[in-house]
Amino acid sequence: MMPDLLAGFAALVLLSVAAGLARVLRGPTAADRMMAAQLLGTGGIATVLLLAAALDMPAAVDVALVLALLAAFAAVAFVKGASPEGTGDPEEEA
Amino acid sequence: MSAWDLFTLAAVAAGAFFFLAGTVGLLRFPDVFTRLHALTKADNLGLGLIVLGLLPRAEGVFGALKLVAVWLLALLAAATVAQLVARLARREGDAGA
Amino acid sequence: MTALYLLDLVLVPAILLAACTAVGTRDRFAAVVSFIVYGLLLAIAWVRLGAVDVALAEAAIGAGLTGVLLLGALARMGRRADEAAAAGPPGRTLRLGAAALGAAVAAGIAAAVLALPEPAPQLSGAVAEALPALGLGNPVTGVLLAFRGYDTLLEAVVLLLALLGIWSLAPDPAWGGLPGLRHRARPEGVLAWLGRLLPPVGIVVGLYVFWVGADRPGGAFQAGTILAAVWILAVMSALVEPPAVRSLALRLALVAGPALFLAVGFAGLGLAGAFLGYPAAAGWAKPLILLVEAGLTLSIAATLALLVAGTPERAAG
Amino acid sequence: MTSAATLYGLAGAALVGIGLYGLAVQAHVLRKILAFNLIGSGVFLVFGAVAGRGGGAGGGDPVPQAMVITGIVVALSATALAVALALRLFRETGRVTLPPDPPAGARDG
Amino acid sequence: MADGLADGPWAELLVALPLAGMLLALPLGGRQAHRLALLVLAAGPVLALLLAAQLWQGGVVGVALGGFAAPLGIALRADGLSVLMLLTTAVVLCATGLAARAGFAPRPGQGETRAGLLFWPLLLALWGALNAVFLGNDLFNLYVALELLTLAAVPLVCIEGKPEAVAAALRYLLFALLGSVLYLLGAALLYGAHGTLDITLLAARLQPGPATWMAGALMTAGLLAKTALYPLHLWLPPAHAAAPAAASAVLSALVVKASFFILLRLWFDVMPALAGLGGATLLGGLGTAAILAGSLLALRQERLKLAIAYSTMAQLGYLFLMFPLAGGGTEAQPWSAGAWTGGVLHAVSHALAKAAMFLVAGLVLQAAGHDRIRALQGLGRAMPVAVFAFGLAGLSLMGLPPSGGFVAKWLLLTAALASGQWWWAVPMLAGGLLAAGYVFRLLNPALSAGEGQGWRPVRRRWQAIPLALALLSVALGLAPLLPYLLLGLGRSPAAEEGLG
Amino acid sequence: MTDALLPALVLATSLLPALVIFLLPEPAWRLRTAVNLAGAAAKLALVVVMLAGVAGGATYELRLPLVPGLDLLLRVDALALLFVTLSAFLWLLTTIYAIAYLGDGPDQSRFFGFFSLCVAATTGIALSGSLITFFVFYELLTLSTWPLVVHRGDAGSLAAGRRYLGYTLGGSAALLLGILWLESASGPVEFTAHGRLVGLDAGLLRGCFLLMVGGLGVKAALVPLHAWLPAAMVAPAPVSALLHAVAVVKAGAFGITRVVLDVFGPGLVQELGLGLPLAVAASFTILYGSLRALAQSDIKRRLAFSTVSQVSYIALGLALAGPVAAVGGLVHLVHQGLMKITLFFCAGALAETLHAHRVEELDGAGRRMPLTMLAFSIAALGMIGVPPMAGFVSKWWLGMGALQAGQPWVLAVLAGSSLLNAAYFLPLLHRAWFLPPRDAEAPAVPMFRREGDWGLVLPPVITAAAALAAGLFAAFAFSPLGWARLIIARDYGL
Repeated sequence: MMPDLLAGFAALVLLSVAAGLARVLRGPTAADRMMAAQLLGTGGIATVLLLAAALDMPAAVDVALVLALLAAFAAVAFVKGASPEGTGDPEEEA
Repeated sequence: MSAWDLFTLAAVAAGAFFFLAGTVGLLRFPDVFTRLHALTKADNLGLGLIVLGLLPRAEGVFGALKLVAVWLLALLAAATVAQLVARLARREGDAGA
Repeated sequence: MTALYLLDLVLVPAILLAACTAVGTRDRFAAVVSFIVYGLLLAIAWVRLGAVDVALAEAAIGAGLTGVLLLGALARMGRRADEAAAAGPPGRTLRLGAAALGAAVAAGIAAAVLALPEPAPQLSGAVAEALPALGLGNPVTGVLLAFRGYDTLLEAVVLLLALLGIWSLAPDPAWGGLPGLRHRARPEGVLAWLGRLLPPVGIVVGLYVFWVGADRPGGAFQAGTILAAVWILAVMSALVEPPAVRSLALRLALVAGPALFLAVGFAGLGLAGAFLGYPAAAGWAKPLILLVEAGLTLSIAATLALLVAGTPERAAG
Repeated sequence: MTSAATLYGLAGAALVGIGLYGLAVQAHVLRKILAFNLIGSGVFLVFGAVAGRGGGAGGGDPVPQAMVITGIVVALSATALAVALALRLFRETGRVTLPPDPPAGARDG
Repeated sequence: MADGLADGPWAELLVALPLAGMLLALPLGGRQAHRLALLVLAAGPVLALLLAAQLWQGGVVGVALGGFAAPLGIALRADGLSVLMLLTTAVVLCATGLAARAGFAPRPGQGETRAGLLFWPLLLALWGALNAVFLGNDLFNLYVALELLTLAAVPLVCIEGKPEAVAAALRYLLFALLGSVLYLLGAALLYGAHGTLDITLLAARLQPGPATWMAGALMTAGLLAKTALYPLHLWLPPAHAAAPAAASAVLSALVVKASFFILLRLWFDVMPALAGLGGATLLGGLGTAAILAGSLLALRQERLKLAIAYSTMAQLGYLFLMFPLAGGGTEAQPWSAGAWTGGVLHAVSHALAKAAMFLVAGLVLQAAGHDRIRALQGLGRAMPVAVFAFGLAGLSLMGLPPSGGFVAKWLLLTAALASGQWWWAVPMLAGGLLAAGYVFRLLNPALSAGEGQGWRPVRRRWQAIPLALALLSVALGLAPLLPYLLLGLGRSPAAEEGLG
Repeated sequence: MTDALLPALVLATSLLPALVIFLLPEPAWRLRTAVNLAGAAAKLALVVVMLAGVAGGATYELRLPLVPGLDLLLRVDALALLFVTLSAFLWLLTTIYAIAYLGDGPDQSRFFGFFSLCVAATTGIALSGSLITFFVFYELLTLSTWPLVVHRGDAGSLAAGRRYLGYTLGGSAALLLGILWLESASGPVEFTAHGRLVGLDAGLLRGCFLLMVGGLGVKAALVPLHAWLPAAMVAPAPVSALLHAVAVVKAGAFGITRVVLDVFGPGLVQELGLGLPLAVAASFTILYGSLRALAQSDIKRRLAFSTVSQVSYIALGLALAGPVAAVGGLVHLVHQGLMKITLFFCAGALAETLHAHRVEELDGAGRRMPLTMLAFSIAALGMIGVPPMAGFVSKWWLGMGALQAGQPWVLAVLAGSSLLNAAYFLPLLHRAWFLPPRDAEAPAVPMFRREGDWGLVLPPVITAAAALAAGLFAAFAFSPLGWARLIIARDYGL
């Protein structure tokens, strides 16, 4: 019962954030696409946590941990990637 | 189904709702900054609630700590990144104007 | 658990959608973002399949490092003059032909997958049987470091070779110098702050993933990737500079893992009677495996970080 | 479990097809590299299906899982080298695509 | 003493030693790397000969790495085919290493340079990868070895940093990656169907079925892309022509043979029953197309290295004729494995000859600063030994006696005629004539009397390296019995009985 | 022991000098000359030893297995000796001539290296005991001749070289296909046992015969496969001698001989109905070559077309299938070699000393170079078939053989050919002996000093003498004719 419900919620969370793909596609600015990815990242972390609980697979929490860490990493790369030559800092130029 | 289970379900359901809200905001709000606003609020709260809900099922204190660490990390990343993205969006806007 | 199928029903279409977006969209940035999302979804899929080791690797490497690599390259190749766009969209014939080819191959593979025999022949039993002798709890680590250690050794060399290949693209005057361009960040800005905050956390997480690898999902590759990622973050935050490629310490770090692996392998010739073998005496195998893993973690972290950092372009200061 | 694994195997098959399409259609080198990674992960999913069908605890057969990890690392290595080559090509020639056809008739080069 | 030879870990060392050398070369740095590399390379022929002795004495050499027997572990296996390829590889790499000193050894008083350092570990890794392929008995391990090979070979193409080389390297890499990923997919399906990727076990367990059939098709397609069989050859000529000569020598002589070797293992050892007549005929047909197209294109080239590269494309075509011709003979004929043996001998003699040709091309570039065929007048006088070596190597390509190419072609032709499939003989003979056309087209200006230009002098000892390789390829034609007998050791039954 | 050693030694006497000479630096001409002459002399000596042995019934055999089904086999039989004696003898003389001819020209190490290699190949062809061995040396000959043809390295030489290769390699491919086709049905073919082919499909046999003779016909310059030969005239004179008399053309004719006599056997050739077509082709070539020769005003080209014509006597003799005709064909192998090499030696000397390349430039040559012209005249008369010259002997036996075989039309061919021969040789002799020199400036040098280098004079004189002797002493057992009769007697079991 409980695992089923948790898995159901995992599906729900995933479904709602997956809709964010539309924003990735549509943009219009790079910032929009990044935000959508960010949302998907967080939602993905939530999905993994729920799955870990549903499948009773505590090791999967580590995956969420790594995803959380790398979400920050990827986001920095996004921001960097939007600057010329990929080396800038939006704050610096602001 | 125990009380903890009910707590878990309630918290998780609330979390899922925030994710849904965040997505709707991301898709429906008119410009970058409002979307950003919707996003940061939604996903941090959403993830937080889900972590909260799962805490009772965690594997000991260490497992619980890990769960919290996941949330904190995500929060940290989201906060800083939101800031950077906002700056970027403003610059892009400037450039576009 | 029927609700899991609900998840499958969301996850699989999402993965395919993200893949289509990554391939089909005009905007290159959108394509790379889609690809990163795709990697994330794949990591979830691996969790769903119960393969947590793979999920860790996919999360760290597939979504993380590959995405960063592509993003960085995109930024440098930029939105400047672009004959790919100038040439216009691919021709209709090409698209149709490619679609037909893709569909045919996919259909063939699908048919083959569906035709796989039941019950599935497998080696889980053999692995489980041989694992206790090594003192390991994680069968995947057992396969990677012992049963198929030879593959892993070659793989570590592959990684190093990729780095040598990237280095070989350096302009001659810059040889021995620093990889990539110099990153900038406002000293008191958010970026620098994040760059200072995350690495300690990341190092802890990385070491944790390395340490649990012997008994639970995790291990050298995943840990090395995490360590590499935080280091790259520090570089992007302009907190540290990548080392000059002529640095002896760097080179030693790069070769330490595979060299250690080889050395243990040679020792196995004497101690276990087989190259890459571990002594049968109880309690010997696990420390040796951990030793090799530690070396590999160091080398993989260094190699991956420099892979992302790129070709040496600046003379050493 | 078995049928789920097969489902992901089918997804892998589809991904290979999508990746092949991208490899053929996209001219930009980075897009080709990206498409190659799609094919790669599709193949890994097929491996995953093979492993998962094995049933058992923790994702079934560990041998294909280990192979996938190896494959992921190898794919990353190759991607990194390809990206570096693409960047070098861009820096040298300003091109982001491969020359249309190799010099078949070969005038002096 | 004899027992000692039979027991040594030669197979393991053949893989481990190059890798160890590569790992050591990096921290040693550019002033020492080439010395270390040459030292390690020099051990190659010795190790290969020791392994040959081991094979000769004790039959097929099998090594369970780590002491874990297949299917759990990975095995190395050395039969006659492996050993012959290992020997060829060791010899060609030794020669190439010596020849490469001209371009990649540091000059006195010079610090570490990029190419001066990196060439050597890349070369060692390439050698290790080739050995791993030739010894591999596990299809997934072969995938890793192939990737190792690719990642060592691609940087060698563009190590001189010319823009066209970078483009060629990138194209090469993309083709190679596509090839290996298709191969890997096939491996996945095979594992799914049979629960092992060990070649010996697979051969015993193989059940025909859609999964197996699809796996075979995918792996074959992937390996064909890596072997540059027509029409998947597009990457080869630019890559092999743009690489520095020493690298081209290795690429053309050996690297493309590695994927072909796996193809042989796949078709003859793993799934002979599945290769219906149609598949074998298709491969033979593509091989024929490669022979004709490659030779005609080679005839049209203006530049020496491109011409040699297109000749590689053509020569690779011959290898594929062994699929329809394998077996084939009546039982009364002693050469029933003739086509298979002929194909392998062709691979070996082509390796030696082609390496010699590319090394000569390197000397030409060194002496003239260009390799435009028309402008090579007087070359014969400037470096007669090198031109002679080129001519000798050309013999092997033309399949004329006395050369290894002749014996190989004789075996293939005999198999074709003896099995009544005379139509395969026509492209073989035509290919030989076309090869004569392009070889002599290259020799013509070299022998013409016009002084052409001022040639930078090239020492005789540099010219002696390609000559040695060319002489070996000729010697293979004069004494082919030893390799012939060697190839009989551990040969798969399908090589004798034919496919399908 | 010696039995296997001798063929190897004979081969080595030209192979080793070749390798040594390749390595010699250009200025070491003394050493090169010494090696050359020593090799040639040693070969001749060894051949004499074998001659004695074979006459006494000994056989020499050397077998080198390559792979199963592919053995290299050297076997010395009477026919082999006929050819090897000729080539060994002529090689010695050609070497002397070539050393004098090339003087101090460039690239001599290369030239003499390939020159020796060429002779090694010819020796191999002569001694081959099996079809595939024959093919191996036949190819070696092609390849080692090419650098000699293009030796001068000018555009003309290179073009001739291309044409030479195009023809000969095409021929080789046909030959190889024929050999392999035959062997795929019969197993390895050696030149000893007859009857191996009996019972094989006639179509297959005909196809193989056509391919093999067609392939060999290229080198033997059968029309229409002859065009490379006149083109190759751009090569230095010693090379022409080699092409026309010692090695290349002879190798083709010798190959046809082997195929007819020792592979198929004359009986089978007739049975398959292959003799007549071959005879017709040969006859056509004889007449066509002579006609073309008549039309040439360049001396060497005239000689070249004369070769096209004369060599086909050999094929003609064998095609007629009777023992008498076969003797005629075989003996012509030797006679034509002696006569034609004399002609080319002389032509080369005339070109070197008098710069006479064209027919009309020969005016008065007899007065200025009497010895050379004497030799030339003897050879030319022999070619025409004036009794008792060597050419007459050949033609006599051919004619008799034709009658014996019931092919009287061949007599007409022979007669026509002789008339044509006379028509293109006699004017040369007339100009040389009876017309005054064109440029009036009379040579002030005394007799015999005008002839030029003795190395250019002595060889033609010797070969002319030999040609004369071959005709005069044809009845002796060790004469070429005697030897040819021995061969045919053994082959026909008479």
